[in-house]
Parts: sequence; structure tokens; C-alpha cells
Amino acid sequence: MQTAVIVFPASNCDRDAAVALETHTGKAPHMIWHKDTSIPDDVRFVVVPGGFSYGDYLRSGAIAAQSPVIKDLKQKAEAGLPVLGICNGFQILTEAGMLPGALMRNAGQKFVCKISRLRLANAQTRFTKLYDAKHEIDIPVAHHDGNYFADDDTLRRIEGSGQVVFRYVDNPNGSRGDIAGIINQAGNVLGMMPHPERAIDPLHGGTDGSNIFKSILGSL
Amino acid sequence: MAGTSKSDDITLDVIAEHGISGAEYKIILDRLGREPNLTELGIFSVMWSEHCSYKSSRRHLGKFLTTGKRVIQGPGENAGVIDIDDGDAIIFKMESHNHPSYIEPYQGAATGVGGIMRDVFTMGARPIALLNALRFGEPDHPKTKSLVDGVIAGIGGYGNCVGVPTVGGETNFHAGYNGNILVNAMCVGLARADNVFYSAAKGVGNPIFYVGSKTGRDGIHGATMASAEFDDDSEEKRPTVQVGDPFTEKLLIEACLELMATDAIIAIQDMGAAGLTSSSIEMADKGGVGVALNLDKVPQRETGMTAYEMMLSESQERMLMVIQPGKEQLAFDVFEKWGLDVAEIGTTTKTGRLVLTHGGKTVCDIPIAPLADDAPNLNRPHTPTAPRDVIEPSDIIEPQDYNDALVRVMTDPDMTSKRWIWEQYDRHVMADTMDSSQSGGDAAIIRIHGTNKAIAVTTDCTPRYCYADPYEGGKQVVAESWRNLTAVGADPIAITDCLNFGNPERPEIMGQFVGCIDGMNEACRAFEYPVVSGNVSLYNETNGVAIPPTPAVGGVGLIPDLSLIKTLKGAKAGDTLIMIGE
Amino acid sequence: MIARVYVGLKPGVLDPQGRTIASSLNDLGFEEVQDATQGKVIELKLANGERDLVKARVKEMCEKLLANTVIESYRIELDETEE
Amino acid sequence: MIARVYVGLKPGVLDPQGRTIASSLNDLGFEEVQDATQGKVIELKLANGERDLVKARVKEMCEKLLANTVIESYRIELDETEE
Ligand SMILES: Nc1ncnc2c1ncn2[C@@H]1O[C@H](COP(=O)(O)OP(=O)(O)O)[C@@H](O)[C@H]1O
Repeated sequence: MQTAVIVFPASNCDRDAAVALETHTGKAPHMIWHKDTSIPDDVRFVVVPGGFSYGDYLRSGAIAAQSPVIKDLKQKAEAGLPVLGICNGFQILTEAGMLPGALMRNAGQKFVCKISRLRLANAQTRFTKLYDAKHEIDIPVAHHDGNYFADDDTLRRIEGSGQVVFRYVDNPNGSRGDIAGIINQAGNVLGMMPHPERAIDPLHGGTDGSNIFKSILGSL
Repeated sequence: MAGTSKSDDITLDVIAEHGISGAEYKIILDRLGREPNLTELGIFSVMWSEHCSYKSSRRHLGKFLTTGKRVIQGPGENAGVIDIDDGDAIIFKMESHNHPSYIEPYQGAATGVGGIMRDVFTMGARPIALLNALRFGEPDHPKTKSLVDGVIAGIGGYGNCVGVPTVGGETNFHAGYNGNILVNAMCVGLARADNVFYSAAKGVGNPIFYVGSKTGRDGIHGATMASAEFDDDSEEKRPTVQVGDPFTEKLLIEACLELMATDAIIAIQDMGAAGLTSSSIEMADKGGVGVALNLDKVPQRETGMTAYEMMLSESQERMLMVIQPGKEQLAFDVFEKWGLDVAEIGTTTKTGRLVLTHGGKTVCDIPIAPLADDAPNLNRPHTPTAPRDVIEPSDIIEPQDYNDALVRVMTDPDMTSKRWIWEQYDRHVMADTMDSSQSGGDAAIIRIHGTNKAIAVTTDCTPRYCYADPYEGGKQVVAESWRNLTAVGADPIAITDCLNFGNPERPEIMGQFVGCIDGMNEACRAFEYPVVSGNVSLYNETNGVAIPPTPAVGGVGLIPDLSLIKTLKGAKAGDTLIMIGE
Repeated sequence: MIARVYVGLKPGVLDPQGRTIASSLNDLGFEEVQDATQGKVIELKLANGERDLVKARVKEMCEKLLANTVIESYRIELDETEE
Repeated sequence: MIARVYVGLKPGVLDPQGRTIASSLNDLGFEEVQDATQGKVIELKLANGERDLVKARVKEMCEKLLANTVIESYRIELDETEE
């Protein structure tokens, strides 16, 4: 199955995302440069990887969200193409308006890198259906701007429609509602701060991230 | 600072300001056959500074064991190179950024990390791990908190952004560093053994390319600052500090590695201390060629820069390379794709001279060989450290309350958890970190991407031992490094070092320096654990008080099979504890 | 022409950075500090043009890139003297 | 009393953020942008006091915490109306 990873200047988890995709599909993903204007038609799943696109200058994800390739990504996502944004990828998707809310500086002001325990707030999405809803999973976080914010109305709306997918058990960044990951209304665009691609190999210390890739790839 | 002035501006004061002694000035006059102009004097001054010429330390560093069956390149290049089988090579080095970090902790530490990464990817390696060795003053000293906060944030800010995991390090607090902290950063990279890049500019008539950020007036005289001690006025006199741009560094890494996969590069060198001066002269000297540069072509951030300023600027994130004729367009295409400034600024020549033109005029024309060959190589007097009284175990009074003693030991700032530090570093990016600071193991473990083998890395030093007895302390530093690697299942291969000491003009400090080197070297030889790269930082003192002698070392070992990894994970209640050794 | 764009968090959005500044100032003995907020100023050097047109363009820059209006509000100042 | 502190990089100090902002504005079609710099504004809510004294205190806060004068310069504005 053909997948793709979008590469921005100073993406730095692009290779990790590619390894995760290849591990789960047996096929190397397309690496799409941000200046390309279209995503090839054979691509069935896109990862917007972590990193520090444009050095996180101005606001994390803000400049990358204006890249040429994002226009096509938006259109294809509206037509149903599944997209996973991880960490900086999540920031880019919110900045591009593909997901609601915004990611602000961590409440503690510091970069935080640790294993975070997550609760499945919605185990019924195309990205999470292989998880046991009662189960808690361990996935590393590594970010400076992971403090999820949405205004009260938006928050009520996404909570009400099951768009909150992951919650921190022990909130590392001040996110409202302990939110670690959300999905769009149509259920095909997921953004999350934790890094599932860093938890797919027993040597990483755990494989709790694998089911996200298996779930979504299995749904295609 | 004036530009390319006439030689009658070279007064005794100007010569002294440039740290050039009377004897050194005589050599310059002799080699040039005339008086130098200010630009030329500036170039001699930085090339002959402690920082670039290692004038106090060179003869002693020469004693180190630097060869071994896995050594591909020992000291003398940007970093050391070792063989880890299957055509893979590890390239690594450690460097200090002590003085800048004291003045501007965030940017000082950040640019320290940036600089050491450039040393490693310059040689063709993708950086795969960062480590550090930090020394701060007492926790309740008024400056300590903000220094610690700034340094840790700066290390994380740069490494995290570039996307290289910071996997280990060490941190100690001691009154001896109240006025002079130590920030030593180490970078480890992975390359193919048959695709390592060196700095010798071979061949005549080849184009010289400048790549990276534009040149500004940053850090002019930084190299001479690193070679003079602090006093209370330093904070007033301080020159501008450089600001790091990790975003550009990341682009530079990707662009250089992309071009290195072709055959376009003949030689490459990063512009570190003394930027354009030392990079061009080192490349020319090693290649046995001359260099002609047109400074009008240097990408500039500010207007009206003089030749002097351009040659001495320490702007970060810049590289100099000699390109294969005919491959110029390829080089332009790659660097422009990554959005970097790039310019062809000169050519290699057969004159053996450094010739600079600016505004249509020749502003410097000096022979290159003397800059290296005639660099001072001092034999500074050194008095051995007097032996301290031996403390017998029986001299120590037994604690009344062992619980209290344990609490005191465990709450010592050196002993407490460093979680608050390493949680600010991305330890997992690149997804090959098998073990890092988090587990509290003796060394961090990084898998070689896509293989079943790994390397183990560690930084170590116990200054208190070196202070008590430099020779024994030096031995211990290397032995600790060796033990930390073996303890995780690795075969130790080689070390890099960063020798932090006080003012070498004082015989007792030179005594510590020589004692530590001799001790380290003895251990290196006993273990066949060679030194392949390193850095010396002298003049670490404030108001005449030196830091404790701190020869930090960074060790690298190979774990040929991932199943051989030993970590602290998996220990359970009821397991048997065994103590080995005396 | 110089345009100065002030970008700050909207009221109601928690500003931990401001709070940290206030409490560190208090810790340093500046007890008179009751609250602090932090925003950014982006100063743009622009080709000259008709004031209203320039302002409209800068507004567009803010909406498109310089501010994230989910959390931030902005204010524009034009300054012709510094040309 | 409100004090506004503007902190920016000194002229000549590399401003990677500003440069990146300028070039992405250009990429977005705002060709009139010739240069950009980014600084911060810290707004402090302070207990009332004699103007000169307050200003002196804020200056001390800048020197001690709010700016690093090695690379940054600052400017203070006092605003009594917003009390
Ligand atoms: N500055 C630092 N950066 C990264 N990791 C650090 C740093 N300081 C300490 N650590 C990590 O914290 C752990 C404990 O460090 P330390 O107290 O020095 O222990 P040890 O004496 O066993 O080396 C180690 O795994 C080390 O790598």
C-alpha cells in the first residue's frame, strides 16, 4: 500500500515516520517535499511528521501551514484521505485549519521529553479501533508547544462529538481537558502530540504506538 | 575597529591588543619582509591565539596514544573517526563553550552545540547523538540558577530543533566554578568509512564556495576572548555574543549530506572560531596550496563591513568548501534548494599565499606556511602538584546516625536526580535510542540505524580527584569512561577529550595540566583506548582563582549485537547483588 | 515605511509565560508586580506606499501568518518617520 | 500603573526569526516586505507609585531579568491611564 510523509525544512521525525510506515506496510512511503504542489494519486495515507519546521520561528507550525503542498493535502483530506499529524505535524494541521484549536507554549515553559501515559478517550476511530478502550498506553512526548487550547464552545463541541481521542493521565503541558490528540469531524484527520512512531519496537521500550498504524492501515 | 588601514596604524598598543608578543611580531616582520596591515595582523593574531594554535598545550597533547586498530583518523581533523565494522564509521568530538555560556547562557550553550555538530557533519557524518559535561557553581550562589536554566534550555533548544537526541551527560556543582562555569558538548555522528571528508584543499584552480548564513559582525575577537582570563570588567568589555540559528544548521546538515553523496566536494571545513580566517588557512595549509578570496562576494548581513571584520567574524552556521571544477552548478542547485546562502568566493592557487581582495584592492597578501609552521609552541614552566596528605579510612569519624548520613549523601546536588535536566532534551528523536539518561545507566546506547548493532557513549570526569592528584585523577577519568562502557555491554574503542584548566602562564596550573595528561595517557595505553579528537580550554579563572582541573572525556564503544546490551532495566526485588573488584 | 505589529494572547487565554515572569519578578524582590503578560512585536520594513493600502496589506499578513486568531489578537502601527 | 517593556535584539545581532518571517511573507506574495525583526513586549501591572521611582524599578527588572543586555536592548513606557 502506498503511503507518504511530507517533509518541511527542519522536519526531523520524517525518517522515523517513514520507518514506521515501512514497518507496517512493507513498502517505503513517498517523501513529499513541501514545495510540491500535489500528493500523488496512489497515496492512501499521509503522515505529517514531527520536528521544528522553520525552526518553530514565529509560532510552531505556522509557516509550514502555508506551504504549497498543504493546499492539496487539505483538498484530499476533505475528500476522505486519512492524515496523521504527529507533534509538529499536529501543530501544522491546527495552523492550517484542518483541526480545531491551537497548541501553545507548555504551561511549565520548558521543553518536555518523557514517556506519557494516555487514556483512550475514543477507541472507535479509524486510528484507534485496535486498542482496548479500558487500556492505558505509554507513548513518548517531546515538545515545547503542546499545550492544547480551544475556546469553551469549541471544546464543548469536540468533546460532545467524540473528537477527543487521547488524554494524558498525567498532564505534562497544561492542555485543556488533558487533551493529547483530537480528530476532525469526518474522522479521517488525527493530530496528536505524543510520538507513536517512537513506540513501535520492543527496543524502544514499548510497542504501544503500533496499533495506530495498524488500525488506520487496516481500515484502507 | 578600523578596516584595512595603512601599516603606520600598527602601533605597539595595537600589537599588544592583538595578543602578539614582541618576539612574535619580529617573526611576522621577517616572514612578510614588511609591516603587516591591520587585517594581516588580525589574521596572525587569531591563528596564533591559544584557541587556534594550542600554543601552551601542543607539545603535551603530542604524547597521547592516538592510534589503534579501529582508528581511521586521529586528532588533527575536525573530529576523530573510528571503524565500527561493516563499512560504518563513527565520527565524534567534544568541545567547550565555557566563556560565551557564562556571558549569555542560552546562546552560549546553544552555539556550543551547533559548533560541535558542524565539526562532525563536516566530515560526512550524520549526527546521531549529543552529550554534554556541565560544571556550575554552588546551587545557592546568586548567579547559578539563571546560568543553569539558560544553559540547559540552550542545549535543548538547539539539539531538539536540529533533531539529534541528547542522550547523556554529567552535571556537578562546586564553588570552584562560581565565576567560570564549564559547558562541554559532544557530538557523535555516523558515516560510511569510504566516504569521510577531510579539510585538505588539494589541487590548484579549484573553486572555493561559501555556504550557510551571512557574515555579520558577531564575536569578533571571540577566539582571543577564549584565550584570556576573566576579571570583573569582562562583562563590560565583552564583545557581542553570537546567536545560534538551529533551523539553518538543520538545513546545512541536510544540504551538505546531499552534496556529499555526489563527488562534488574536494575539501570542506566549517567556520568555527576565527571563521573565514582559520577555515581558509587550515584548508590551504593541509592541501599545500594558496588561496585567493574576493571578499566582495562574501554574503554579508550588515553593510560597510571591512576586510578585517569579515575575516574575524564568528557568525555561526557557515561552511567553506572546495568544489570539483565542473560541479559548481550542482552545488548551487543543492544549496539553493535548501534555501541557504551560497557564493563562489575564490579559488585555490599555486602561490602558497593567502591573497584577499576587497573593493578592487588587495587587502592582504601573506604566505600561509608561517601561519601554521611558525605558530608559537611554548614550553611553559610547570611545577608538579604537591602530594596531599593521605587520608586513612581510620582517620574518618564514624557517623552517629547512618540514616542521616545517607540522607546527606543522597541530597547532595551532585547526587540528586538530574531528571529536571534531561527531561528538557529530546532523547528519542531518530528512534534509535535504546537507553539514555532516563534509566540512570552508565552509558547511553544508540542503535546503528537499520542494523543489529549499537554504540555506547558516555562523558565523565571527577575534578576532585584531579585536584588532589592530577596524575592519578587523570588515570581515573579514563578508567571511569572505560568502565561505564563495559558496564552496558560495549567494547570501548576510543575517546575524545575536553581539557578545562586555569591560566597556563602559572606553573602550578601547567603542572595540573601536564599531570592530568600524563595520567590519562597512561590509562589510554593500558586499555588501548586512544584519544582521537579533543579540545583544550585554558584561562578558566576569575580574579586569579582557577577552576578545579577538569579534563572531561567522552568515550565511544561498540555493541556488536543488540542482544549483548546490559542495562539497569528489568532488575527485580529478590535479585542477587554481586560486587566485583576490591 | 515601518509597520509594527503587536501580537498578544486574547483575553481569556491563559498566559503561563506572563505568570512565570510575574512570579520570578516577585521572587527577585519586585513585590509591586501584580501581573504580567508577554506578547510579541514584529517590525516590518516595507516598500513605501499609500498609507491605507499598506495598512490593508499588513492586516492581510496578520490574518494569513503573523497572528493565530484562535488565540491571538493583533494591533498594527504604521510609522512613516523612520523611512 | 501599567509598564510596557519592549525588548529587542540589538542592531547587528543575528535575528533568525525575523529573517524567516520576512522570507515567508515574501513567499506568500508580500513582496513589499524588505526586512522583519521580532521582539517582545512585556506588560507589567504594578502597584501605584511615584513615576520616577517606578521607572527606576522597572529599569532594574530589565537589567536583572527581562532583557539580556549582551544581545538585547529595551525601552520602557509607563502608562498611568490604565490603572
Ligand atoms: N547534563 C546532562 N545531560 C544529559 N543527561 C545528564 C546530564 N547530567 C546528568 N545526566 C544523566 O543523568 C544520569 C545520572 O547522572 P549522574 O548523577 O552524573 O550519574 P553518574 O554518576 O551515574 O554518571 C545519567 O544517566 C546521566 O546521563
